[in-house]
Amino acid sequence: MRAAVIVFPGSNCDTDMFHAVKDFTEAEVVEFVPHTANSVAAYDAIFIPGGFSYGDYLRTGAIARFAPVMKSVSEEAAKGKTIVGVCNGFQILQEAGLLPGAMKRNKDLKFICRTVDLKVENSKTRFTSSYDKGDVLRIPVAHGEGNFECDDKTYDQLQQKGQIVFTYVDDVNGSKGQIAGVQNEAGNVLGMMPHPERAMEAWLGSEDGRKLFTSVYRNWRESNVVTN
Amino acid sequence: MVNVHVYITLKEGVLDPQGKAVEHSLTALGYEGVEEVNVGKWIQLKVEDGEGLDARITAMCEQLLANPVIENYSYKVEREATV
Amino acid sequence: MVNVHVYITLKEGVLDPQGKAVEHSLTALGYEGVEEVNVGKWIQLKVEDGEGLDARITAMCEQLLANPVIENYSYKVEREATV
Amino acid sequence: MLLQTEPSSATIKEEKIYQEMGVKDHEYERIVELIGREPNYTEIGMFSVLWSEHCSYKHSKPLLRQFPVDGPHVLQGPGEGAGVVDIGDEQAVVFKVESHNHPSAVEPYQGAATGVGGILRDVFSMGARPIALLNSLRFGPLDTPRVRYLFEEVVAGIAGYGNCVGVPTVGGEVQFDRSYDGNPLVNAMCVGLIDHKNLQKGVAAGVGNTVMYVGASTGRDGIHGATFASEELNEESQAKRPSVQVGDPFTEKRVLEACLELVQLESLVGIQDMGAAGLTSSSAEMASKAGSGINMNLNHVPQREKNMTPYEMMLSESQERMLLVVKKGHESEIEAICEKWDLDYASIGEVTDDRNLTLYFDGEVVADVPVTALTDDAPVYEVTSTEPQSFKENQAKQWQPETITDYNETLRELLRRPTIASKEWVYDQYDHMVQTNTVVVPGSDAAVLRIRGTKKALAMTMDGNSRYIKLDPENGGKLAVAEAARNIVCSGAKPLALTDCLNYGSPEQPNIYWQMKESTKGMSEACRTLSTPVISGNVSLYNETSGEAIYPTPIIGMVGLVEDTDHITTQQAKAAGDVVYVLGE
Ligand SMILES: Nc1ncnc2c1ncn2[C@@H]1O[C@H](COP(=O)(O)OP(=O)(O)O)[C@@H](O)[C@H]1O
Repeated sequence: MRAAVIVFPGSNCDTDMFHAVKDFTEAEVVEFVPHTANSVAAYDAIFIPGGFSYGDYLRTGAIARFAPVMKSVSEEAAKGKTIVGVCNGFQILQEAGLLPGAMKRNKDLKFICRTVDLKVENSKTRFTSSYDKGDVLRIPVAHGEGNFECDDKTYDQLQQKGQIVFTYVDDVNGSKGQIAGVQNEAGNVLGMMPHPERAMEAWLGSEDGRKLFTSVYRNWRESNVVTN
Repeated sequence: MVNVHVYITLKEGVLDPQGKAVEHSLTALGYEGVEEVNVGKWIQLKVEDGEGLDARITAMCEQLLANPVIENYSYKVEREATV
Repeated sequence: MVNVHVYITLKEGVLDPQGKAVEHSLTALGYEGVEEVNVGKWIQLKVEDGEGLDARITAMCEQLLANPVIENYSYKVEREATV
Repeated sequence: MLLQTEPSSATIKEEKIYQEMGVKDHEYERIVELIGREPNYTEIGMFSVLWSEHCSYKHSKPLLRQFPVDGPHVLQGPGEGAGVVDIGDEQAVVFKVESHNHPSAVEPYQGAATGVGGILRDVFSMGARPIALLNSLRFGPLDTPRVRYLFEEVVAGIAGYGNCVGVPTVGGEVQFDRSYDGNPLVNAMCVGLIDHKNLQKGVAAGVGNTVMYVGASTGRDGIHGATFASEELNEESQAKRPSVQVGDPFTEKRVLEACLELVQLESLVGIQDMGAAGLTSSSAEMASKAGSGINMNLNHVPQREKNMTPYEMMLSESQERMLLVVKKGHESEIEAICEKWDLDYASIGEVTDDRNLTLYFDGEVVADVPVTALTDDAPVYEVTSTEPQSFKENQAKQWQPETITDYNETLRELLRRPTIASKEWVYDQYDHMVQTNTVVVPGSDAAVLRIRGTKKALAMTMDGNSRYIKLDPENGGKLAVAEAARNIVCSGAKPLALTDCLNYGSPEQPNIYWQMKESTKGMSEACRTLSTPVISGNVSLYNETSGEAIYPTPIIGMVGLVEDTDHITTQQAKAAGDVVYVLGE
């Protein structure tokens, strides 16, 4: 697997994401790709890390979605490549129209940084197949605008099509349906507010995030073995 | 150049946590009879006048300034009095 | 009840990184001739009409809605056409 | 055009305009003596900021000299952006604390945010990557809306800036006491990690080398911030609007990444943050340290606002700016990195050997003063110190234990006190995990961060207890250092060194100067005993409102080294049945 970690001006979880992929999967290549790159076609999996791209000015993700690299990300998404956006990465994917909904400010208007309980709602995805449905994970959140919002019609669709991948066990930030992570209809693009890349080592608090990365890697390997 | 004022607010039906907090604070401060507080954005910009001005402003709003998933926008063009 | 619209913007000379970022982004998107972008707030609220309305709105602005150290505000009262 | 509205040298003298800038009569006379003529408006402005307490330490220098500053592992003591301590394997830890008390009292969000920005720049201008932020806060009791507003906004400002830059805020402390009602304290500390080979200094060496400006453009914000920080707060402070700076953490993040690339360049000679007193202090200090002079053409300074005067440019405290000295002919290497990070930059001058700071604007010389007059010749005052009456009286008192009838209720009562209660509300808002090195998160004695790729970790804490110091400054000073050291040791680390922030009232009050003298004496002794030298620090005086001074509040920021991550300990009780021991007296 060749993995890309995209770096926007203001990304700050890029190194954490890099280590998570590099140290906990068997990916042959893990590379930082700058926002100015024209193509990510050479990669099998694309990770969009958290941070404050463009200072979160105007709206989170609003300016980053127009960075040159995003055109290629959209194209690769349409081709079915694996794309994972965490925190600001999720917000960017929403702004780019690759994932449903939008983020509002947290219900109590404060930035929240703590480790929360996250429930796996769908384990039949390429991101969560190493987990079991109903597993409760300890994963840190760190965001000011993670209050997921969408209209009722979209919400029904998300439910029916199994697009809700993670929910918060407790109401952390006011998100509709306590949604913490969703995938697109095709099932190749995931966005989640909690940071699995911060939950890789037990002595730093939790290693419950590892299986997300191993799921991505295994699914890539399996589908690759079949097609080759 | 003309002055353009863009007003952005959350769509109706979308709960505005900021508006709620402001309403709460105003009441706590003793301002009674305050309701339906909404916190939106007011973006001012100077734009080259001329053909297709409205189309250009609309495009800027839809492409960048507002997020159509949860926001509505409106705008006003202000021409300085020419002599 | 009357509709009150409060408009808040940064004082002159105060750095507006947000406005700068939006201006930059609009230019990068190919909108030429866009200048002096300012991102401010537009707060809408319904307030009990009646005596001292202006004084009450001013007080709310100075006490809570605007930060008088770095922001300026103005407001507009909108009375719904009565039948 | 605006220049003509500035008072002439003669007017400045006759109407004592310098007094408005905080320059005393005898200081003005000394300036005239030093430069051999009457200073013009720009020049007196530059003197006023560099001779302010904030920049010159004119009332505190004699006290700072008591501190032990050396040690076998100290690579850089006080005098640079931040202190540096060796931690083996060609690595070092870099840290410093900075106060932003006055700006935070006027505009708490931006005041606190820009405080974080400033201390980050002090650390990364040394060539280090910031790995952690801490803060020490003091407010009045939470019973007034104003104090609650200050508290909420200060915390939001620290969070807003640090979170965005992506440096975890891992620790600190908050206390509430009436003495801080009108004058909150906001002290921020930054810890960075560096490879020895990347260590930089703020020097303007090498005649003919180019002086470059990097970062955000200059506006009229924060003009006279340093002077403001050296004044007592009064009603007028609220009206001092131009002194308020707005931070832009997004630009800071880019300046940070750019600087960490710049320090790899062979051609970089010196680099310094434009902090308090902006362009004036950075240029004068860099020249002073190298024993050189600098010529600058102010027309080349990137400007955000129109028609700025030399006075305004030299005194602006616009944030997120750095001053660099580069080997002549290598400017394009700097430019390439700035362009990559989308930062403003300009070559604005050159290093000279005449030891003067000479400024040009519109083709004319607008200021020309000896560098040493600005920096080394700043006055130093030996102040009278008088032991306050109350001290002996307090000493004579005997503690009378109160009879407690209901232990549970008393305990609950204590835990309800904001100073004692959990500070989760605060650190929940700080991203304390970004960079994924935080092993011990806020809530324990000290925060601990692993050093990737080694078995080592760093423990860090900020401590101070002003009530002890108010009651007995000398012993209180010792206690403050000892408490910090205990917190470090309890985390499994060996204390390395400390940084300190000295927050007091007006040093011109003999009773307050006495507090300063006694408490720094106590701190110095504790530092010697514990072998923890003072490698950097900051002084914030005139913390008074309407004549009432805050409690004497020196804050200690200490860093310790964990040799083996297996030895990290936390303060939480682990399991039922474990034995409880008491060590010490
Ligand atoms: N209380 C103190 N203890 C030790 N060193 C101090 C103290 N206060 C200031 N210093 C040192 O004096 C020098 C100047 O400090 P400062 O004016 O805060 O620098 P900057 O302008 O870079 O913020 C620094 O090296 C600082 O570490």
